[in-house]
Amino acid sequence: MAKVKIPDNKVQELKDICKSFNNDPGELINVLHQAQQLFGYLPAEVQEIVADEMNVSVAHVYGVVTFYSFFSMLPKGKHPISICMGTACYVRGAEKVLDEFKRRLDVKVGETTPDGKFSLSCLRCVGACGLAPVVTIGERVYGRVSPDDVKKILDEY
Amino acid sequence: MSNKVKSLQDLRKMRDELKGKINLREKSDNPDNLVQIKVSMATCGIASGARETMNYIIDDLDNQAIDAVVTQTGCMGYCYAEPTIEVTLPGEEPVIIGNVDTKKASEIIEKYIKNGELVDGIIPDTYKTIDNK
Amino acid sequence: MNLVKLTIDNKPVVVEQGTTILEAAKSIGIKIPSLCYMKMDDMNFENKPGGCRVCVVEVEGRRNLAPACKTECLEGMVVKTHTVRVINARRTVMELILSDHPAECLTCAKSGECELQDLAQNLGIREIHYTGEQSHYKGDRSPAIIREMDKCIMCRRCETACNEVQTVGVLSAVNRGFESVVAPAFEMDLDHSVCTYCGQCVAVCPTGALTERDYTWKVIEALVDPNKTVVVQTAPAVRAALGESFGMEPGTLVTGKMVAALRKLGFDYVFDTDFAADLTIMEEGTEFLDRLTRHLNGDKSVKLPILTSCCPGWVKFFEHQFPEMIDIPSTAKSPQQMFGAIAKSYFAKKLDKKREDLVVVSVMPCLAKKYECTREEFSVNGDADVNVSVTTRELAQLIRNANIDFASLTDEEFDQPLGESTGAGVIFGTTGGVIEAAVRSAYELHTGKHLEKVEFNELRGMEGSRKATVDFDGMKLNIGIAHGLGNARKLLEDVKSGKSDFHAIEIMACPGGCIGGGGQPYHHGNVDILKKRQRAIYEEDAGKPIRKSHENPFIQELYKEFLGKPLSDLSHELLHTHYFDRKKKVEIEE
Amino acid sequence: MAKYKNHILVCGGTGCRASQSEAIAANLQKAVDENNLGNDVQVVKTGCFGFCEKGPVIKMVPDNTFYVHVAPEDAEELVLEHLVKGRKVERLLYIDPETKAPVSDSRHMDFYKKQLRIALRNCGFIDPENIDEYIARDGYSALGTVLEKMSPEEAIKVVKDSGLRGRGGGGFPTGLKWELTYKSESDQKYVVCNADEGDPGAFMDRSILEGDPHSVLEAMAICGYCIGADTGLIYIRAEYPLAIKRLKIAIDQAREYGLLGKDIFGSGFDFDVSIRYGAGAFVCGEETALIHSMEGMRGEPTVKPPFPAQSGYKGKPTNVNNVETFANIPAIFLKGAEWFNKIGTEKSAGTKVFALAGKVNNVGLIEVPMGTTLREVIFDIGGGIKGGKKFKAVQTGGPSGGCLTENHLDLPIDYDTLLASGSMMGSGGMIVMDEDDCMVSVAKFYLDFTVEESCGKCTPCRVGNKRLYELLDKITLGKAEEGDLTLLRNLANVIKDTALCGLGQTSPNPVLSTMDNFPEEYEAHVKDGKCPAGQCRALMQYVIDQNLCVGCTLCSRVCPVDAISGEKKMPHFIDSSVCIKCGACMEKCKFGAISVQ
Repeated sequence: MAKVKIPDNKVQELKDICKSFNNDPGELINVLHQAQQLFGYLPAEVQEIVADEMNVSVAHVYGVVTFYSFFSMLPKGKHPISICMGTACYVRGAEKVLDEFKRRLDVKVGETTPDGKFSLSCLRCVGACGLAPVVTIGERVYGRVSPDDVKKILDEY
Repeated sequence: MSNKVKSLQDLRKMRDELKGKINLREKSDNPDNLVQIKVSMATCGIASGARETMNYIIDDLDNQAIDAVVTQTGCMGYCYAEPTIEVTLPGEEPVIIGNVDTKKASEIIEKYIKNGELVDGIIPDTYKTIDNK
Repeated sequence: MNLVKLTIDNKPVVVEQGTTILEAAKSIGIKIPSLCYMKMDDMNFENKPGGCRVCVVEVEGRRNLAPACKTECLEGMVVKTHTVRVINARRTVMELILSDHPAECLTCAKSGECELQDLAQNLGIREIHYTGEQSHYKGDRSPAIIREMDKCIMCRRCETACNEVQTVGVLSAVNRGFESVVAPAFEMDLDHSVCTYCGQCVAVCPTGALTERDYTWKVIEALVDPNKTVVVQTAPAVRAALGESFGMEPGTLVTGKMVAALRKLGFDYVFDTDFAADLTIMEEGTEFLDRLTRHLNGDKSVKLPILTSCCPGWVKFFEHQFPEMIDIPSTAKSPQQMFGAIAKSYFAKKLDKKREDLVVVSVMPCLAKKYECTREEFSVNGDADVNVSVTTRELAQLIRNANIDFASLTDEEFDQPLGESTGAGVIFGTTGGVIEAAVRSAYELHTGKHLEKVEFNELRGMEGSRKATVDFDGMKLNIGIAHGLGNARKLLEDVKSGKSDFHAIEIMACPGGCIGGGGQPYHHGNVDILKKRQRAIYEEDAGKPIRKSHENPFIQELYKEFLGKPLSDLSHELLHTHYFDRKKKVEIEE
Repeated sequence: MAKYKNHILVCGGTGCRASQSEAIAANLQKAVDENNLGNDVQVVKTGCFGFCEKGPVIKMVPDNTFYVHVAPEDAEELVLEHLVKGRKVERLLYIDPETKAPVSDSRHMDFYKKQLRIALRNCGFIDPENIDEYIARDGYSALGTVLEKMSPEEAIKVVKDSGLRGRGGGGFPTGLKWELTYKSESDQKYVVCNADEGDPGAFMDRSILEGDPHSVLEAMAICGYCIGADTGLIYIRAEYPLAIKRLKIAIDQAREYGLLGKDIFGSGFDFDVSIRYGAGAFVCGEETALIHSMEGMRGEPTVKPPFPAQSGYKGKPTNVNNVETFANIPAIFLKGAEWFNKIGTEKSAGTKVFALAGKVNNVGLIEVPMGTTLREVIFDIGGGIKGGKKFKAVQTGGPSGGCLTENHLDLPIDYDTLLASGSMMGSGGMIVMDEDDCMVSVAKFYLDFTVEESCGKCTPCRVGNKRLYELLDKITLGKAEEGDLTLLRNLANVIKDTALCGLGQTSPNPVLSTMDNFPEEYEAHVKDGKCPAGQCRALMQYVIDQNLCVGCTLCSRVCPVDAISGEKKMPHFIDSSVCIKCGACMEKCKFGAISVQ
């Protein structure tokens, strides 16, 4: 694992987050949510600081981080792409759309392109089932996406 | 100021005051049990004062606490008799009345809406709109 | 107390409310197979996640099968433990476990001791119908423990041992679903973690996923090297458990046979760590008395309580978890390391050999000792004081390799001078033993009076955390004892917060002390085995002619000939050590 | 207070927002202001209307005109035409799929006709960010009535008498659950709202929280009073930012009005609510897993008993209900247990919200009385199958449910009938499938989900579901042998019988139900190596019709693996042992000579 160093001021911010939850181990997930917001992801160092502040083992923090799909230990791309794989999208062909993204970006699900531009992930139901299949890039939502649209969508970025 | 609700009575009072905010929506959900009035609000209608008529109807009904749904609609095709309105009492066939100014409107409310007495100026229904389907 | 009546396999049974079906069945001789379940009374160890689903039984009126280990008996329950439905389910579940487990039984370190293997046999698994992808994880070889997580079945016992019993917190379940496995943070090697190498995870692992690092080959190599004089030392707890590896009753003392076997294996000198234990008492006891006296005289620079430091698991624990308190434990080395230091100086000189020509092998009930002897401060110019540390289990392996019929060996005696020991040295092997040994000597040294009754029953027992007050001729000494690092942590927190009024605290990392060490023959969760080993230790003590460390004539000779007196400069050089702050610091960018 | 003559309700649900309903609302407001209608017309952003298929949707009140697929550019026209000139904008009206005629009034739309909205009563009706609108709709008066006029026992009796059952999946009687928690003695108890809606394709809980957050808060407070809890926790998916935002607003407003906090309604009862975030784990919908997650741990379930009612959050008695269950509570108190109990079927009272999706014309969120048939839902409300295809199956209950067939269409939907026919209510996902859907693949899709979402604690779910998935994969790849179907069924049954929690115990349902209802489809895959729906790529064969092929060679040129051979101007052949079934040839062929068999 590449060593990531975190700037001092961010360390303080992170500690403040822990403190705002009274360093209560029961609030670990809430803390991790905010930490991920702060750093964009949860590198090992962040988890170590959180563990230290909240007086739980690093293994416990890591166990929690790896349990929940919302938490990531890898930085997301500049434009995070999410393919909805909810049932409604699935039956309307989301898998083929996903395949096309994988093919075009040459990354697997959960990976980021080497240039850091795009990262690809799947999620379960954004609740826009009427627009199925749905793809989100950043805040933008694309509905009724077909594999043929993929190139056009990527070209926007 | 404090908005604190201190009792159920408080809340009910508050609700009654706030009801007006969504009355329109409540009524539109259940129009068949209410008096429905459509005001023809096409260009010629507006030119003949349909807006004033409509405002008058809404206010008057409101003042008299008569539950009604007042909507605007397009040209009814009776340009000679603008402003035109269509009144539907619960369970009755719609009635179209022409040349409704505020005075006429008042008469309609007092006679037809409140007591079911027909008024002058009824136009025979000759066409269908998509609304009637 | 409320009783409930139920029937299991048509047999009526009455049990206390709250009893599980598994326990109730056991009470009437029905052994429901189980796997992840493990409960050790007195040890604070309870692992029943209800996860493996091997112990499922049919309960009348219930939609699905019930896990016997987690389901409490209810009045009128009708339980069936071996219907077709149950047996099919149990076998299918077992096949599923095996479908994600390498079929390497022939060469697996755990073969023959493996609970999974036994269970597969008992259930009559002859074919695995469900095959598919198997989990693969990077192997992890630390100096003491090997993790081969491909063999993990997610029973979570190690996690319980590490987190709840020992509160070390190295292990956690990580990832999810089929990918889930027990691992240290970031799936790094144990080397990079706060692992104490106490080996309790190894002790409870039902499969070959966690095993000790095997150094038997290094021993064999040393033994055949004509240029080396190979010296072996055996820890007190080994003799109380080694017999189990040869089918003897737990608690059988095999000191004489063990010595004979070691000699047969070709060790040049068969010595006893107990000798070094006596030496430890001399140093640690003197240090304690020194600190106590200065403390009583008002010297504020002296801190009490003194904490024992014989246990390397415990030492690593406080270096990681309580670095701010590293000046409290005694600076005395552990007996293993004292032995190594003396063997490679005093004894080497006696033999007229260079220290490099000596190979010191230790036989320990412990995995942390494997790590301890690799610590840099315990070697001179790259030559370790103790070259190889093997466990009780590895010794049994060596004995089997050498085709020695252990049971039929005639008892033999340790060699001298480093083989002589007192009863005080022996009891180092059990919780409460070190402090009892220290008290025996310290009492006489402090009061100048003869101690009539050497047994301090108030210091003995199996409760995880005990306290006792010992009367030193009018002075009341408060003594604390903890075994299991979780209990140690609690005592330490009290010391840290100033709530503690102890003068001395004995701590051993493993539940039961060394008799329950991670290198002992597997007890498979049976606490009775530990109790029997403990009895054997006290039995050996009782049978010794000398029972106080300072009366050991060879110890006296050692001081006279070589060290001078306890805490002398040479003692400090050879027998004392210092500790390191091992708290991990996060790198911060400037 | 301004007296508005028209309200424009703009759907502000996630689905419609995804297609720019925010911009539509802004443009509408702008057009209203530009036409000096600011005092007459109010633009209201509401919660979800349910008719997501046609989103973004807006509704004009009081004439109930329903506009669909509205774009931000349409705002000006809508205001000018509809409001100023009183003419409906016909091109944006909903077109009845049967009569092909535009329908203007939502009351005349089949989509709404058969619905009965209790849990969704305020969704798409009020502004969820405005507590006043909720109060105007009798909001919080159920809480007031309970606090002022009822003992906890009496209130629990109302819930019991109503016959309300848990809407999250299991269907456990809600009143009974409350009673159990009420009876557990403790100094501290908790009310937990499970908003960790994880079923892919179900979004009613989110819609309720987005559209009517106060109803959930009010119900939680009622529950707190009944069981003796002063603390409520909402465990919500972090993936629901809008719902979280609106909940936070609602909590603040309720506190400001004293409807949460100390001494509510001067009754001496204290209750407050805070939010906990889920982090993407389906298993956390299981209540013990949810509680562990709220405690900052991995969301692994534990064996019940003990039930949360006895020992839950922080070891204290805890009552866990899901969002939809709570949303029913205020209505039950307002209109009475008897009213509620009369709706629905004998053992399943009330209504159920379904997220209707898949190959159906009207995708959306609907609420119907229990006992409504699948046919009514799919064909009347849902408007039938998309593209005139043939109905094949409907999947209910998400990953825990099963696939039902044509034969089940007239089944009245309730907890027990669904269970009896091998599916379950679940949280209310309802996915419609047509003739193009392969049932083995559908089962595989759900198993893929379960495998990914399994917590890994128990063997049957951790390994068993993986093996189940692998067997299904083998079948769709045409590599299965005859015995595999027997193995598949045995494994599915054992998992059902031995898994630790509800997720594991129900995960084989998609397999078992498709095996029961579509045995011939499984056999076709295994025995004949064919996928009747033509969905399993490995089982397809591309063939060139020798009569239609003119030998243009285009196909052989695009084939990436050189599987096509033939002389120029002569019919070509596909070597199926080389073909990777990419379909490129078929796409390129101008003569329709290539087909899939």
